[in-house]
Amino acid sequence: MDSVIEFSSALCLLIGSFLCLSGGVGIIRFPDFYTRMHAVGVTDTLGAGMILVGLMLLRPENLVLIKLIMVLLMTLFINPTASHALARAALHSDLLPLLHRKDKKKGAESSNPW
Amino acid sequence: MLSGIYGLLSASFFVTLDAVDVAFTEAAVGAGIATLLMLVTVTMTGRYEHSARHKPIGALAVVLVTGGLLLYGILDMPYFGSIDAPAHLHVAPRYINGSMQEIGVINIVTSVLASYRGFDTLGEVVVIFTAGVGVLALLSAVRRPEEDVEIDSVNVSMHEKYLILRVVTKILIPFILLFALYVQFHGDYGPGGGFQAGVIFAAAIILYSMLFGMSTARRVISQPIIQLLSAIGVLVYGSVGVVSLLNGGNFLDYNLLSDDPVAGQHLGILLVELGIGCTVTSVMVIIFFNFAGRTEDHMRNERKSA
Amino acid sequence: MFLGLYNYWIVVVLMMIGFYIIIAHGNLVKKIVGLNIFQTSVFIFYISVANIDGGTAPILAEGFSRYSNPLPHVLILTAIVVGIATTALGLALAMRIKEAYGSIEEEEIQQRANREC
Amino acid sequence: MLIAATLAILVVMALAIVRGVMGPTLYDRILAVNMFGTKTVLLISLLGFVMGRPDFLDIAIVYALINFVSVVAILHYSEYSEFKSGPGEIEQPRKDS
Repeated sequence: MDSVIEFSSALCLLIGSFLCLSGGVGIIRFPDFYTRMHAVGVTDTLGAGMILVGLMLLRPENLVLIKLIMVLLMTLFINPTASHALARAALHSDLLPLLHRKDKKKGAESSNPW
Repeated sequence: MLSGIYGLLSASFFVTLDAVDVAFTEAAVGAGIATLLMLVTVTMTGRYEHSARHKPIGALAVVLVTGGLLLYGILDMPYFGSIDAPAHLHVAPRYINGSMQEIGVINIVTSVLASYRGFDTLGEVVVIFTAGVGVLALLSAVRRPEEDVEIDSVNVSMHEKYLILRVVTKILIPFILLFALYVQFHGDYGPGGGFQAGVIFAAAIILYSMLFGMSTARRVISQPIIQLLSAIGVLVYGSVGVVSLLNGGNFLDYNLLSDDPVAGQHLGILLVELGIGCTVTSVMVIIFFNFAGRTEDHMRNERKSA
Repeated sequence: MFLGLYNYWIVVVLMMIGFYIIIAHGNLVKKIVGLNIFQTSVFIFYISVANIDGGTAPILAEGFSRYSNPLPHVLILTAIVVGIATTALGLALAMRIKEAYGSIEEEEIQQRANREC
Repeated sequence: MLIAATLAILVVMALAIVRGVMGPTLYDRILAVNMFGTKTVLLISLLGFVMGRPDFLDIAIVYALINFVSVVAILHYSEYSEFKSGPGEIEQPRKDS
């Protein structure tokens, strides 16, 4: 039983770090703000959740467990809200997504130096 | 010119160096409030600087020379993490060994802060209070009371803009306040205490006033009361000292507050932390309200003149 | 020899960055940012002095016998909060200067002050 | 496993800083700061477990909160005009990305 829990904790941590890493690659590689936002917004929440669940499975004492749950709830609440607010503010300030730009092909190709 | 990352980074740095309490404060203060104040100021003063640096070469020379001298001085310092460094040999072992018997508090930082070096901390609290007074003197403006209609119109426009943020914030704020109380009163057993709790309290109030408008917030949190509270915090701290004087001990000698010295210490630390929390919260709120109010007035005037 | 002292290297580099910003920039807000960086380098200095090999956070717990030095932690904890209070005061001054002179660049303020008197 | 996860988070934090410094528009920077904040929360909770003192979680909670407050603050104040277009060069968000 112990080894099952340990294994699942390690698995959660692994998935979480993989998601975070892919988010990190996303924020660098994607061509415009909204795609970057997508990469980060999606992976951040799930990755953070996975890592926190992985930590919970390590069976800490009660108070620590409660705090972990608090952190998890906060990330679940705050992350999507912040992403929403950010996207909304960007859209309202006339920052258009790549698709709506006239020079979209040029922009997509030349925007990314790497 | 925009970068709040710095505060975040230095806090995680402190965690790795075992300084939990410091990381806590830096997290709340350096990353939160400092960035916020910088933002408000930058909103008013403009984001870009226009003049080029005046004398880069001269400045660079001075900096390099000073840096070289400091590096030379560093060579005599004890190695990083060495146990027998002079800093660890004098009072620190006494604090670490004596904290449990003399004060009965697990968190040594709290016991040193509030009890062993209580007089220092009183001074710091007075400094914070003075800074609050200074900001009030510099930035507080006499403003006419806003009419209900105005507040309502601002409210409606903000409601559309921040609908989702508002809903989430309404859920979050009670938790933030609860957490601040936990930090305030759990300081004896874990990282925390009056300074941190005060900043978290203030952060909750600031969040509210940003999303629901300054005028609404001004109505919810009355300015005179906040100003009174900042003074009361200092007074609570000082009067704990005076009470121990009257009981025949030294200033801030908590042993005499109760029959049992350890219970007296507990009571003293609790009261003192409460005073610190009061002062820090209200000074931070005063600072933010005055900054934000000033900026809003400035913006309004510019819009009128334009 | 140098590796054992790397924490102080970081401190000095940070401190000099802050110092350079304070001297070389005319923008008052930037000067305050520089002061903040300078301040943080001092914080890091104290905290790294407090660190002990194999030590842990100074909260008594079972199973640990060696703790970091709590005294610098206390000093820096209060210094951070005092630091933000003084920073706020500095920024408030900068705002008043902007209102009075319409600028926060040192040279422009100087010019305007000269013109007025 | 804990240490591997910590290292991964550190790498991601470095990437976020790169985007924060490069970020052509203001919003890219805010995004990077936000991401950096959530990663710091994770880093602190992981570090607490790595070092065997999970008391540090309080700091992680504070971080989550403060991060939210600062993102809201940046968004709130970036709507004033002076914030975006100061004197001197004005950032053109549409040209580059």
